[in-house]
Amino acid sequence: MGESAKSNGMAEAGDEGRARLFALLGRLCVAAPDAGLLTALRGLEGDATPIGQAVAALARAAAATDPDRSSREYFDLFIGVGRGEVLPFGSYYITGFLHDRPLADLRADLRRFGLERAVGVAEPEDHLGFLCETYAGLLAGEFPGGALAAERIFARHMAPWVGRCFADIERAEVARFYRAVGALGRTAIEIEQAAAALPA
Amino acid sequence: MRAPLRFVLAAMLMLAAGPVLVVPVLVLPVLAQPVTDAARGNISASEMELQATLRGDIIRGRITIPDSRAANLIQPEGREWREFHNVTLGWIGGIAVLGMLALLVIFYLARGKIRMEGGPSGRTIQRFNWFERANHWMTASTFIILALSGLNITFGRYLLLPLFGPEIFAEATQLGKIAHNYLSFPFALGIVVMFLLWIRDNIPNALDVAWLRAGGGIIGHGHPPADRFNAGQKMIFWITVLGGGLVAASGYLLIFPFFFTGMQGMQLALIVHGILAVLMIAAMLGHIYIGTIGMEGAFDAMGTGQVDYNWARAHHSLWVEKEVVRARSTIDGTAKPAGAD
Amino acid sequence: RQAHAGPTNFALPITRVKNICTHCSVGCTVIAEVQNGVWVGQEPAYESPINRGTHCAKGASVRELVHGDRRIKYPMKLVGGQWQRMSWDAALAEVGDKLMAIRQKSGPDSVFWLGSAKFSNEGAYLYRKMAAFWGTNSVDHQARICHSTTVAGVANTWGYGAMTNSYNDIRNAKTMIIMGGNPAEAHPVSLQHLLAGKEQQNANMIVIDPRFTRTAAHATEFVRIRPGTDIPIIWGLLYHIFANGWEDKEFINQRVYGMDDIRAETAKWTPAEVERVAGVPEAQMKSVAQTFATQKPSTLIWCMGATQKTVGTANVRAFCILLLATGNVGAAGTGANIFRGHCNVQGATDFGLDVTSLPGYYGLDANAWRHWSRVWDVTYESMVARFDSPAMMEMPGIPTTRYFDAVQMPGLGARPAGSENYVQQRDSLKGMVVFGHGGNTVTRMPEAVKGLEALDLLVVADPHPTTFAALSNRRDNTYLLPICSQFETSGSRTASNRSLQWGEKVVEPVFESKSDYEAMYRLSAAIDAAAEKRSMTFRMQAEVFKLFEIKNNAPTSESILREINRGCWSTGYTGQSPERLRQHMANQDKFDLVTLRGAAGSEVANEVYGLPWPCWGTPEQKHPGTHLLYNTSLHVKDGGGTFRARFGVERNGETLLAQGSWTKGSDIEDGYPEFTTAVLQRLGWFDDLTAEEKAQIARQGGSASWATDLSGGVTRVALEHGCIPYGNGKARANAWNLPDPVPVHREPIYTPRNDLIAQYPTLPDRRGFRLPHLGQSVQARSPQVAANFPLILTSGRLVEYEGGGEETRSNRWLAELQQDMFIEISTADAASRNIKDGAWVQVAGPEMPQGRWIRVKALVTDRVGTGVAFMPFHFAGYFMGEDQRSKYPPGTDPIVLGESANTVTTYGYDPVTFMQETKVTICQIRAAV
Amino acid sequence: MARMKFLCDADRCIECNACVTACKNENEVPWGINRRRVVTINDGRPGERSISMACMHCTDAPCAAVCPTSCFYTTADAIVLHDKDLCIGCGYCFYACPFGAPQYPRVGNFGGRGKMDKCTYCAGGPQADNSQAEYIQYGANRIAEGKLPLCAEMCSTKALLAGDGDIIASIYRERVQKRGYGSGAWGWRTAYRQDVSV
Ligand SMILES: Nc1nc2c(c(=O)[nH]1)N[C@H]1C(S)=C(S)[C@@H](COP(=O)(O)OP(=O)(O)OC[C@H]3O[C@@H](n4cnc5c(=O)[nH]c(N)nc54)[C@H](O)[C@@H]3O)O[C@H]1N2
Ligand SMILES: Nc1nc2c(c(=O)[nH]1)N[C@H]1C(S)=C(S)[C@@H](COP(=O)(O)OP(=O)(O)OC[C@H]3O[C@@H](n4cnc5c(=O)[nH]c(N)nc54)[C@H](O)[C@@H]3O)O[C@H]1N2
Ligand code: HEM
Ligand code: HEM
Ligand code: SF4
Ligand code: SF4
Ligand code: SF4
Ligand code: SF4
Ligand code: SF4
Ligand SMILES: [Mo]
Repeated sequence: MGESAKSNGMAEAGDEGRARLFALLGRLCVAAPDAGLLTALRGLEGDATPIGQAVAALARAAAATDPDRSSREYFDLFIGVGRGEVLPFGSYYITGFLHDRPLADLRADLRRFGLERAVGVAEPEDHLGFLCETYAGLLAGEFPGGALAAERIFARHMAPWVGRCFADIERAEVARFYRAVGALGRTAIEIEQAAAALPA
Repeated sequence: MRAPLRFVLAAMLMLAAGPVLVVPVLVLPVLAQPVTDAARGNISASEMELQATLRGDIIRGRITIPDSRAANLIQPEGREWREFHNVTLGWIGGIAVLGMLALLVIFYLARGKIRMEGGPSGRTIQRFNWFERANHWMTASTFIILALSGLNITFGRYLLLPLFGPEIFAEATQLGKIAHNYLSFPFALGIVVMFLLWIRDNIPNALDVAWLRAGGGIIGHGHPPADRFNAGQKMIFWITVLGGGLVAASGYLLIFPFFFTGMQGMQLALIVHGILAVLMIAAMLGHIYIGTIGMEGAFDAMGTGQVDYNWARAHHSLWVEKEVVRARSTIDGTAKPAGAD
Repeated sequence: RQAHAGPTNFALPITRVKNICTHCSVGCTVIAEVQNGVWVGQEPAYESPINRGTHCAKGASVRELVHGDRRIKYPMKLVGGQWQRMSWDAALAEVGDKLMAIRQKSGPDSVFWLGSAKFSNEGAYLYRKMAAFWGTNSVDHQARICHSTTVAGVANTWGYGAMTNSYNDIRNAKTMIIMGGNPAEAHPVSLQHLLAGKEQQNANMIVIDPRFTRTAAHATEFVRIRPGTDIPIIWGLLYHIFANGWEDKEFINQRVYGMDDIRAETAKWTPAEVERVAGVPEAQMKSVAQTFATQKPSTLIWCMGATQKTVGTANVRAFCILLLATGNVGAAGTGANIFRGHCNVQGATDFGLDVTSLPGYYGLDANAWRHWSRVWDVTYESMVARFDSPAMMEMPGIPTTRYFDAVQMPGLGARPAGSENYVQQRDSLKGMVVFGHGGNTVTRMPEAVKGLEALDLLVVADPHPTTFAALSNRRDNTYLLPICSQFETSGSRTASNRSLQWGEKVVEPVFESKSDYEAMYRLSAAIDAAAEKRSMTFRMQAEVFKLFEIKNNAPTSESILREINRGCWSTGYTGQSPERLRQHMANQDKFDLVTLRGAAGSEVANEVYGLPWPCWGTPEQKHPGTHLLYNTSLHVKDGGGTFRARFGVERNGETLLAQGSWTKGSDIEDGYPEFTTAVLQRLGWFDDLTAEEKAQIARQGGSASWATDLSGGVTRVALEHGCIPYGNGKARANAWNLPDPVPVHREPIYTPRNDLIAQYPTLPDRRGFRLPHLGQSVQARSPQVAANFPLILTSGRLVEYEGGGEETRSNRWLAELQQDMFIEISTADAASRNIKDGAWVQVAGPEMPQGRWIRVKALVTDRVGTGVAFMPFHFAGYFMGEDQRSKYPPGTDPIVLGESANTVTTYGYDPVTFMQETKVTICQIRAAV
Repeated sequence: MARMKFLCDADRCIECNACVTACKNENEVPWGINRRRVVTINDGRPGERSISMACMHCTDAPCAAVCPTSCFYTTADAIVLHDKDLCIGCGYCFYACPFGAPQYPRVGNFGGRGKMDKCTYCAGGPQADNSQAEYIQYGANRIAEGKLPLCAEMCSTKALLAGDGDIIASIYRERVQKRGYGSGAWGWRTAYRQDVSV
């Protein structure tokens, strides 16, 4: 973890904090927040760092929504009837097609690290939420593979598109609460990317 | 039936290799009808291409995508354009620019700087106001960048590429292209403003004939009378306005590719743009020469806007007279800044 | 977004999976490169003897079917005009409930089951079986609007309704006539064989078509005809053939019944009359006739230009008769090369996805039902109980060309006295379940909209929402079920040449899409649940799926194919086990390009690629399949055959059995009837049956025909004696059971040649398929409207798009190539209307609402002759000027939308099959205002 | 070394657009860029012929001759490629190309064009063979994989021939001899200053 990342308020908490952040992002991208989560989010406080600011904004956004509204928002944003406003899939962002080569690559890496998608999930593994959760799990050491795996997943399967996708969420027409999620995600990715770019 | 056709084809192939000028004359009548393979209604690709090349026609068909340019199957005039760009323009540009430079050097060596007769008087007279000057310099500076970036497109690969290597050269050319595209706007604006500001004083008249006959005083020593602009300057004006206008017009066709015209139009626009540009560059080299090292006192007109009285008298006797009259009336009448008209 | 994937990562292992292109009937093999369950690349399939690595635009783009973002991902329904997502379970529960409500109130016949030629064989068979267990014959698919008239006409002539030879075999032809087909666009890879044949044999390639098509551009001779005059042309050709003695007298004597009746009819078609009616001059007619009859082998290739007609069946019959008269059936390079439509329209037809038949063309009579009840291991009586009445069980259902009429007309219960406007069943249609079918591909769309809006329930099970979802103003009770493509499941499909090809699953179904098998399996369960809720004893799932192996909530395709093998004796679908088909796919490179035979010494030695049916006997008997139908020069065990003896043994004292013609090595050296146990007994061959076979026959009641004998013994014994089980009969030039036993010319319903109506009227009004069928009463309108609609309108295909086009117009590679709906108009007609190439124009037809027009682009071209216009039918999404994009579930709308040709097409049905008339109507075109 | 060429046998080409689509599929070419296209001449009239056209990889390539940044290069197989990193999108190659091969994405200001794109003969670009970077800019490098251009491999009627110029010319010549006619090799005169004589 490099200097600039530190000063951005992200790594104060070290890998653990990052893990928690990505777990949260993952959770919010996999499904809409329930009442409990919203309450917890409202209680968050942020410092003056970009991340802190984004967290504070998220807390405010959580205060301004309720489970019903946020779940409708989630649906319109990610699922939609035919499709949501954002298609949160790596393959789509990278190639313009769903289920394309980047997914094959990702699956190879996941398999290498012994990771698998939960049964009954119809969405492919290059889903934004799945990747964030995976990354979080790797950072936290919950999943096998360790730091090396985390680095690889981030560099190869997230860095090329996740930032753009969060930015799209931030800008999405239907997004209210998720605007803040998008902003937090985008900030987190920018910092991770800056950190990754630093010499080890 | 096919055998004689093949003979014709062979003959044409040989002819094609012959002198370019002779071929069309000889072959066109024979080819007036599309030659078909009568047995199967076939068209011979080779024959069609050859005809198209000779006539400068496009072989065009139907295509399902909306891009109508894609319906051109073979456009032999691309070859002519290549010839123009790589050979003709090179020569014209080279001769015009280098030739002009050479002329100026010779002239300078032969004639040296044209001095003000009797030296500066110390008294000045306002020749161009700030607006005129600002506009001139906007036009002039953008012209120079346009010219350099333009010349780079034509000649850079021969002159600069070997010096700097492909990456740096491409980077520079890319910047040059961006500059060329964007600076075209202030340049074109400048041309328009110049036109509006100075058209009144640049209508050719009888004086110009006399002035020209006298060689403008550059060759000899006497100064033929001239109004605000002498015939030489009028020429620069008209070269700037007309040439610049056409260069700009053709340039805009190029900036918005295929928006206004098709492939042939684009090629023509580039031909016009290229030739006029290099000719203008040559003319401007001359202008710049006179405006700077060529003639003592000239630069001030565009520098400070104040020219020496002696210089003005020598070159623009009629104008000076009028200015003097006007200056008096201005002092008499309501205050009106000099040269504001 | 950047559109770049990066190259295939060669570090990851690549699996090559073979499947079959899901677009047309050519059946090109697709090789998918798969990594980690992702379809990463498509490579040429050089091994396939059919396509040898190649594709057309559609085949080259199939990877997109699995990758595109416009497929439906989740089930959904319309609620108050808005689409809502739901789970499969919830969707199926509601659908099951609504189906049972309709069943309870109006009876099983009030649900229309529209199936698909995109199904695998197994899917098609399963769907037919489900409809049977639901208790209706109103189950149909694209063949109705495609080659139903071919099937009827050809089967009524010589036995089977199928292409007699193969694409590859056309390489042997010396003369080919392509009449009413444009394979360069519709079957592009077939042109590889046609053009190679043309080049290598220096063959004559004659195109007879109203349009100068992409195919015609490669012809040696192009004959431009007025649309709808195929019979005059064929009879005109036969006029010259008979007049000059070019017919094949020996062939006719041995193998054809009733040719003299044809002579009499063709005598009327003098060169002058042909020119008057069809517009072709005598010299050209004569030279084509001579070429076809004397430069043999000759083949006749046809497609929709012949079939989609009020005289479709008659057209097809005339074509067959031309082949028979010149002796061009049953040998290499000859034959009726009927280019079929969708990738599996042949298989779906074979499996009775049809209102008149059970799988294998068994028909609907009690014998047929008994046969299939035995195969399905249920009692005949239990099947009867599923229908409204035994009569309904044997009554052909409502065809897809008329479903909307059946919605709008009352049933018997509410029949107005004396009116013919009723559906001959308890109640009108109330519910419709559509698997894999477009909604813009049936004529008279303004009527279809009304019908759709009147339905109580509409279920669309498809990878795409289809026009059905967007066309009408329905607001509720409309369900979309996401089905995966055939690349996401496995199964066999039968190409046009009757070869079966096995497609392996390339990737798992994307998102929540399910295979047809799973959807049907779970829908059956949902129906059962709804029945249970209503305390009805009616059940489906346990019975329908009784004999199948169920894995992951779906029957396996292998087990379905095995049931097909057990039951489809009539068509020889018994030898093609999943194992044998897989073996063929694995050994594709061993088959000869022209004969399609497996190389000596290989695993598939002497077998024909894809075991084209009939492939007699059990898989273990290793019949090689039948490359060329009715080919007497081979032993039946080697794929030889005769014309079927399916119409009896004699008529009016004349024999219907072949005379002096038999297959090589036959123990009976003459014609013979169909084999039954009785025939075996008469021949003294009964004891050739094994004890086991006899036992099975005894279980079936002691007697059986070759087609109903589940032991296969009758077939086996016949083959052992070198005889074909279906008998050795004559082909019928006169098919006495059809409305026109000898085909006669009948003017199209709407025609600009009203001067010909009196002499060549269409058929009088009548009834059929439970519905009124108007003929002359509609044709009477023609003279009244002709002045307002002076142009003949025909329709057809573009190479880039398939069918209704919802799949292909959603594919960005294909959509880019055809971005606007257009109409082809001749330079003369355009000039007189002041229409420029590429300009917008308006088109109207005589049955469109007054003052309404469709808006399309003009393509000014001499492909069409003066007085004729052509529209592709692949577009939808605009309806008489209304943009319907917003009606699609968001994000699933096809990239390219356009007006549908079928908004303009009009009334007109073939009397035998209710085939729609898409190829000849009238219209007006004007510059757009 | 082989001299790679394209030859479209117009007597076989049926405008099925497989070549066009295969190219899109293989190289993930975006909407609006058509490295290959099919042109039909004499549409609707006897003598109608369709010709599939892409970059012909000319001898003495005009595009290369006029490029202000000299970004073209010719491979050992005589495939004409260009370096997008050096291209300034001036369009000169398009004006000079006799076949309309160069294509431009519409990007940036005015009618501004991005980097020129054209048929690479499925041979990628200047980067390392089959690298991600190469694919992103140029598409597949089938040549490095030992394969031929996919457009030709997938051509429905085998009208489009790709490979060593001498070999495809002899295949074509054989066909013409066999069938007794042929409209010739479209573009060969212009691209290679050569004709396939029979
Ligand atoms: N690209 C593509 N290929 C397809 C399909 C597709 O949708 N797109 N669909 C598949 C299907 S389902 C089918 S059935 C086949 C159909 O394949 P085809 O039948 O070959 O295709 P069409 O274009 O419908 O029509 C064929 C020709 O009939 C001509 N025609 C019109 N009226 C008459 C007439 O009165 N007499 C004669 N002799 N000709 C007439 C038309 O001018 C047209 O050229 O294509 C299959 N292949
Ligand atoms: N005017 C006019 N009309 C015509 C014709 C004409 O020539 N002129 N031709 C007619 C002919 S011949 C035909 S065949 C029809 C064709 O018309 P349709 O069959 O209506 O056309 P398609 O769009 O091909 O419909 C096939 C549907 O199946 C879906 N599908 C694909 N694979 C699967 C699968 O595995 N399972 C399921 N469940 N669905 C799948 C596709 O998404 C698509 O929606 O059009 C007819 N209409
Ligand atoms: C460094 C370059 C230049 C210098 C030093 C220069 C200098 C001058 C001077 C001194 C004058 C005033 C002459 C007078 O007093 O009448 C003048 C006028 C003028 N200049 Fe320039 N100039 C330059 C470039 C240009 C360029 C590039 C253009 C046009 C594209 C241009 C167009 C004109 C015109 C139209 C006039 C007015 C007519 C005339 O005086 O000839 N100048 N310039
Ligand atoms: C309004 C003004 C102008 C516009 C819009 C314009 C635009 C262009 C464009 C679009 C090109 C094509 C190359 C490229 O895309 O970069 C071009 C080329 C060129 N321009 Fe300009 N230009 C303008 C003025 C000038 C002027 C004033 C000059 C010279 C004094 C000039 C000299 C050239 C030259 C030499 C070329 C290269 C021609 C060739 O190599 O064929 N341009 N210009
Ligand atoms: S659409 Fe037909 S011809 Fe084209 S690739 Fe598919 S199967 Fe082959
Ligand atoms: S076809 Fe055009 S782009 Fe290709 S090498 Fe020739 S000139 Fe260059
Ligand atoms: S567009 Fe690019 S490749 Fe073409 S000439 Fe200009 S710089 Fe060269
Ligand atoms: S060679 Fe490759 S890049 Fe060129 S047109 Fe063919 S497929 Fe496209
Ligand atoms: S794939 Fe072949 S036949 Fe089809 S358009 Fe291309 S070159 Fe012509
Ligand atoms: Mo069809």
